[in-house]
Amino acid sequence: MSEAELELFLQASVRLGAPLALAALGEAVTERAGVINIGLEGAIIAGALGGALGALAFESGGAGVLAGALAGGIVALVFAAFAVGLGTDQIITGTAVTLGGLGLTGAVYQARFGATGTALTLPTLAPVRLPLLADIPLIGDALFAQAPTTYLAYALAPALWYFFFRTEWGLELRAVGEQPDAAAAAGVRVRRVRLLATLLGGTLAGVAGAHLALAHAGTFAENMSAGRGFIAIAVVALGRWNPPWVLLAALFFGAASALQYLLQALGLDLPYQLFLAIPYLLTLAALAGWLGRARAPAALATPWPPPR
Amino acid sequence: GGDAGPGEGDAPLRVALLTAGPVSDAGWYAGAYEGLLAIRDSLGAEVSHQQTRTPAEFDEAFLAYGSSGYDLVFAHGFEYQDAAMRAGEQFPATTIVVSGGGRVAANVIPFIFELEEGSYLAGMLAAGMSESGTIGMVGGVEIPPVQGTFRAFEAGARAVDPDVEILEAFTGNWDDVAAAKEAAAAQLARGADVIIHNVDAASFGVFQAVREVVGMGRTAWALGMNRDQNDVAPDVILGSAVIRIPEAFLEVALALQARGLGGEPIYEGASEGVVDFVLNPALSSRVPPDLVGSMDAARERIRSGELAVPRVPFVETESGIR
Amino acid sequence: MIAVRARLDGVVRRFGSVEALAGASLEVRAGEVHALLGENGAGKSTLLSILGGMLRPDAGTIEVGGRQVALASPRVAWALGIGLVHQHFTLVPPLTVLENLALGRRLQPARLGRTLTRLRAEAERLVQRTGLDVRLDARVEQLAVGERQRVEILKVLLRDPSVLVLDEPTASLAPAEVASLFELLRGLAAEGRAIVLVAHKIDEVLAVADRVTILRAGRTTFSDVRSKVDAASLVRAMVGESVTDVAAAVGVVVVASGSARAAAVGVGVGASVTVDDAARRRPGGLVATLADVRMHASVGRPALEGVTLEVRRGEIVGIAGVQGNGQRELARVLSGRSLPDSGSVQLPAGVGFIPQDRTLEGLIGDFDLAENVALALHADPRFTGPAALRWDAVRAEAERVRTRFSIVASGTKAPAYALSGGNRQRLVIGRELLVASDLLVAEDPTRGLDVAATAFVHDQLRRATETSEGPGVVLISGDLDEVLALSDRLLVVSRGRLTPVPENARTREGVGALMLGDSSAAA
Amino acid sequence: MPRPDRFRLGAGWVGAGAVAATGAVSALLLIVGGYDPFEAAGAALGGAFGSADAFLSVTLVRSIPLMLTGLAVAFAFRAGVWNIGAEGQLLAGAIAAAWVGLVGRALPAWLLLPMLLALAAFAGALWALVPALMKVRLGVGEVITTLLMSFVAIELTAFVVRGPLQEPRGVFPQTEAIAAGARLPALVPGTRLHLGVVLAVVAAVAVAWLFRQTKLGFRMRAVGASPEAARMAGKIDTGPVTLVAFLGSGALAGLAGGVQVAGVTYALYEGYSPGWGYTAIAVALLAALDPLWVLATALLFGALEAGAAAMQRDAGIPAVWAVAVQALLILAVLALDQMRRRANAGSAGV
Ligand SMILES: Nc1ncnc2c1ncn2[C@@H]1O[C@H](COP(=O)(O)OP(=O)(O)OP(=O)(O)O)[C@@H](O)[C@H]1O
Ligand SMILES: Nc1ncnc2c1ncn2[C@@H]1O[C@H](COP(=O)(O)OP(=O)(O)OP(=O)(O)O)[C@@H](O)[C@H]1O
Ligand SMILES: [Mg+2]
Ligand SMILES: [Mg+2]
Repeated sequence: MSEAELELFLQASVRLGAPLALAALGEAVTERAGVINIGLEGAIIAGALGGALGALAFESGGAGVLAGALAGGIVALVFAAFAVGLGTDQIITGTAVTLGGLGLTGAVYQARFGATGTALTLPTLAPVRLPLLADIPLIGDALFAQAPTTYLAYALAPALWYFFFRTEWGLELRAVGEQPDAAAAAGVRVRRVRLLATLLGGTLAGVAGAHLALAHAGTFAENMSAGRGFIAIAVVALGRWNPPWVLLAALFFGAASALQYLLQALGLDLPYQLFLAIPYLLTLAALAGWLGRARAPAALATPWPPPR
Repeated sequence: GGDAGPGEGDAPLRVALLTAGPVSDAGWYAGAYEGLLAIRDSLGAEVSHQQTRTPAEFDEAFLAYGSSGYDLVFAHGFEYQDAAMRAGEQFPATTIVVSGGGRVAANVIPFIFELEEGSYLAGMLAAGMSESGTIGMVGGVEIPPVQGTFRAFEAGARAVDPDVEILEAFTGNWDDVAAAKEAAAAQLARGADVIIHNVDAASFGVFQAVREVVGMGRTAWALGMNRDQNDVAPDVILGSAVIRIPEAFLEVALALQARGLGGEPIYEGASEGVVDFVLNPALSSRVPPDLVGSMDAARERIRSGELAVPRVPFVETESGIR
Repeated sequence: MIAVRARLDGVVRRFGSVEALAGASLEVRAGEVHALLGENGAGKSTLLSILGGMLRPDAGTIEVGGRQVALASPRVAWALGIGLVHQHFTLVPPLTVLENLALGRRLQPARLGRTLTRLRAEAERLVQRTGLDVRLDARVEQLAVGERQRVEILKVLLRDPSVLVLDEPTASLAPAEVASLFELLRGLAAEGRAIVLVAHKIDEVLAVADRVTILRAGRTTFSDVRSKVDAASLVRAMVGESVTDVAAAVGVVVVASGSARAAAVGVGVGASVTVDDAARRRPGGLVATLADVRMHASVGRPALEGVTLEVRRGEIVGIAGVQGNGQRELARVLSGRSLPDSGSVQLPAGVGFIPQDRTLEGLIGDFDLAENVALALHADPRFTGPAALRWDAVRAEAERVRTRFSIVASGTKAPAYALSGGNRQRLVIGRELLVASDLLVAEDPTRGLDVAATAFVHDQLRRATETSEGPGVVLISGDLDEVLALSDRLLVVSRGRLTPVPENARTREGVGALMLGDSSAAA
Repeated sequence: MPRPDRFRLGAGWVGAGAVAATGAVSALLLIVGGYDPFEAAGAALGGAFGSADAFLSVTLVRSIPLMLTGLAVAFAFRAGVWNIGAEGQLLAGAIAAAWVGLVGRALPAWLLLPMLLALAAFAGALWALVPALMKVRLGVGEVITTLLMSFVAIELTAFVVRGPLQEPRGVFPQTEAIAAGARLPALVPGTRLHLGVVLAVVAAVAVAWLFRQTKLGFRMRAVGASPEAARMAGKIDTGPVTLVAFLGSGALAGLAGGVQVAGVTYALYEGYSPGWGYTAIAVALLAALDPLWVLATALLFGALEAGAAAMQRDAGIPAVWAVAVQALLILAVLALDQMRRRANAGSAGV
């Protein structure tokens, strides 16, 4: 492998990891509050479409990101209205929200651009080279010549860590995810915390979708989220619900995905399905080897107040 | 939908379309849907479309259309072929046309688009335009139409430059634009400078990857597939291998109305004018005239049957597999 | 005129078809310690939860500080100065004690560090003042029940409530801690606060209360000042039955069986009656042996350091100790629930086990009574066919347990989560007595039981060990009166080691000293 | 995770209410999209229940894989094993079934068919064994591992239909049709309804019996409800019970894959499952993990899908709209069910 290829591999790792990181960091907040939002996939695809429409309307990638964030937040609001407000089962609600997100984005897309789709070319979110950092050999370009949304992910990891473990709000959030009854007894507004955590998660998933459309693909296609919402949920667990680890896990997953393209480009004569399975196999190996024994928030997926 | 109008005269033709993916892909399925609408508009046919998500739905869909008396069902994908054979037996009055299918019965007709003929020309162009001597192919899922176009692309390229190196990658699906982009980017990094795709809706990722390296000062090109994508990324797409699916569908419907389809596979290729390779007018000046000349010559030889483009034979007939 | 801090009137609360409160009233005044008494399931916890904003009443009025209020949530209650120490813990296990104290305080929302620093100082001061010893930096999940209880109390005290409500705070505290807690409560009352206290030990209650209110079956049946009541009248008001029953409940249980032994236990009123040892037979054969058992606790330091113990049939071996000295691990090893790191363990087949934490370890909240009884019977051939459980037999057994232990529940199909704290404990004890044909390991078996139930359980334990064919009983308890009264042999567990209590040290003081690791008392 | 809390979905007004609320919201959505809601509703109802054939050949046939995977999920969840990888286990079963159905041509049907089903179940269990061992031996949470195994199974399916099991022409990424003797016979002649539905009902009854009556089922429920109490009060060794839950769940999901191959598609394809294993989670949870109720909720989801397909065909509603309406229906059912539960609980909710 040449150095150029290695460098490209690293760049691809970060490119593929960034949307996962954004969505997973948001989901980490949601899950720390005891809510598992399986509807993340729906929020990502909504973010992608919102990003595309916003970028077109305002002719600006930045506006697109904001629109994508809003779209993801709206999807999360629907989820929260049912799962947090009404206390419906989070898994079923999330399933429905993903289904609805994929369906409605398709419907809106077709209504706007015709039933047979169109070749959307979007104003993109151009990479920004960070001075000095981007000049670091090998990893400089990969890490520090990326779209602004990638830097958002970098910044969120320590910021969320601080929030979780160094603020009283974070303490309340964690308590709500572990023992909502105890949190409520201490005067914490459990449902409000859960609502806000879910909204933040959806908003970041929306940013992840906008990033996919504007910083990565430069277009929108139906189903272009391609299961990243579910991968992000796995990434949260892989990162043990701890933001810096979640970021690393997302980048690890990005690298494992990038590896498949690298290996295919190298022309190894193996069935390509093997390459496609690499990210999952590597993650399994990582879990078995040294990343196991993570403990989820105890009240994850438990409605509050409890149904009894 | 609704009931077939009780006719003074002939009841309208009833035509259905089955696709295994969204028709908003601006590609393979979109073409079929446009064909269906063309049939509706030109022939006054009553039309219906269903997108299936799994092979388990195939029999059900045929059952629904067969039992409610549809005349013609376009099953737009090879995967429908087995269920089509079962349905053909059960509903003799319904004609089923299976795009890319491999099995034939009196009323089950494989509909073969010889896109190979277009991608052979694309291969010629790719090898002729490549400065690095490396070109790439990015596929979605490795299915016969994709294999066919890629083998023909290789043959066309080798015809121009026997030593050309050809990379191949698959992303495993048709929707993941980001994955298609990364696959193309990896090939570009390995030195490929002309990339063709067969990833349907995700093709934009390929174009985007090419655009980005061009933006960094390299020379690289992309090639479109399935439909004329030249205006999608007019700055990087040299040309497209196209199938004129809507026209072909309309022709099939007309033929059915006029005389029936008669249990024979339908081949639509360059000689029928359904498959072609179209240069991007915006960039045609960049293509050396003698390359254009040899492509034109090849086109003529294909049309006349003189040049046999490699194909993956798969239609099972009494005389063997063709 | 003393200010009325809080008044609940005509409060009704239903759970489905169960009417937990059917018109209960309670008036709490500034400067008083107000004891709320009642049998298990009388509605005490429900009433206090309403006062703490955890539950909403179906009917009735609540006044706080002279104004009618709707206590819609714990936040509201906190804001009105009402602090509730729950009967079931409301702590977040993976957080540290200090973090639990900080939860919901909003002192410095964006700077947890500062909040913690400030609370640490306050908490340390409070620990000093109250004698409630807690490790501020330990995670709650590492703590034994007693220590958790101390954290609960500390948590509420730190918020400086004007109405302090405590639901059975003493059930898992050591005697010395109970004494200092009560001293503290008196002090707080003297500052003008109102204290509401639920406890089952009438002697304790009478020692500290200014006023007593009694709930029976969801209704307030009695309320008066301390000076006008005595133990017998209180029990009568609680139970509302004939005098002999009352006497039994208060402390003198006359065993009316044909047995030669007339055993008497004194609990409840504190006047211990010594056991008529002569009447007891010699213990029988060896049923369980531990030899040089060592074990690590799930976290941290060694829990058992070379424990050797022999248990014989028909004897009650009392093991006294302050929570967190290894009794949890000892109980698990003795009951075959855990394997030690080293040492030999010989156990019989029929082992009953009453664990320390009934809610998490003893019962399954979502299971009904019969299913909870099945937890002990599912491996017993008498209750199983080749694959299936004989549910009819299990259910019949559960019904027997229910009636024998007077468990207040709609039937054997009632889920365990709907039982009051005391009734949960009754269920566990009743079930374990079924299977303890050879050995019964009991940790604080009467924790949270009302007077009558405590007496009944003690009686059951003594009856079981009446003959040398009966099971051996290991009674692990922090309740000195209980172990002193019941044990044939008494040991003290301290820092993972067992020390026999010499005959001359079998007093509250002597054992108490040993529990705290003072070996000179044994000499 | 939610605790099993038995309830009755069919309770009269819930059904009526669900229909009303859903009708209103979906109608609004369709009108905004420019479609006729009444035509859509007619088509959907007709497609799901309109005739005996619609019900038997479409709705019921669609619900069979959901019944079996729903049971698989309930089986695991009841024991506290959060197996969200029924999808992968189903695919493993489908692969095994296709293999048996292809290589066993020489065998008589009475032997071949049971063998196919048994091997499908076995393969599903085997696929669940990896996360099971990772959980029991290494303590790795199963939510992520079972999900990852599903992604691997999808690629494995894609591989086998191009490699070892590809049809003899070597062109199409699919298998040849399995032997006639390997196919599940029709239950009602003239319809597509196959014997798999009987299998699903028998499995549901068996699982219900297991949970309600047997020692093993009791132990599974105890471990699921409270592992701590199961160990302390029940003296139950949770490891083996957890293993059984994984394997049984995997076997049921694998059986679902086998039944689909033997009863519906007769061949294996890439992209074989539209996500039955994931829908199954919703099916099982909506049934409050009660095996018999799984049959009913699977039927509900089967009808939803049948209706969505018919809406496309007969009312010209595009697939994306049909999916959106389906999502709304699920939300409406959830919401109404929740309100009914609250009402039933009286004032118990805090
Ligand atoms: N059905 C719902 N849909 C959307 N949001 C809801 C719904 N129900 C509640 N919420 C939001 O959740 C928040 C929390 O609601 P809840 O009433 O439980 O808490 P609160 O009133 O803020 O606190 P407390 O009850 O502890 O005083 C509300 O502020 C509201 O915005
Ligand atoms: N969540 C619930 N669901 C159903 N019934 C309940 C629930 N909580 C309490 N009950 C019932 O309400 C009654 C009163 O219970 P409560 O806990 O108030 O009793 P208590 O006086 O505190 O008893 P103890 O001394 O045993 O703690 C009991 O019969 C109990 O079974
Ligand atoms: Mg109580
Ligand atoms: Mg509120």
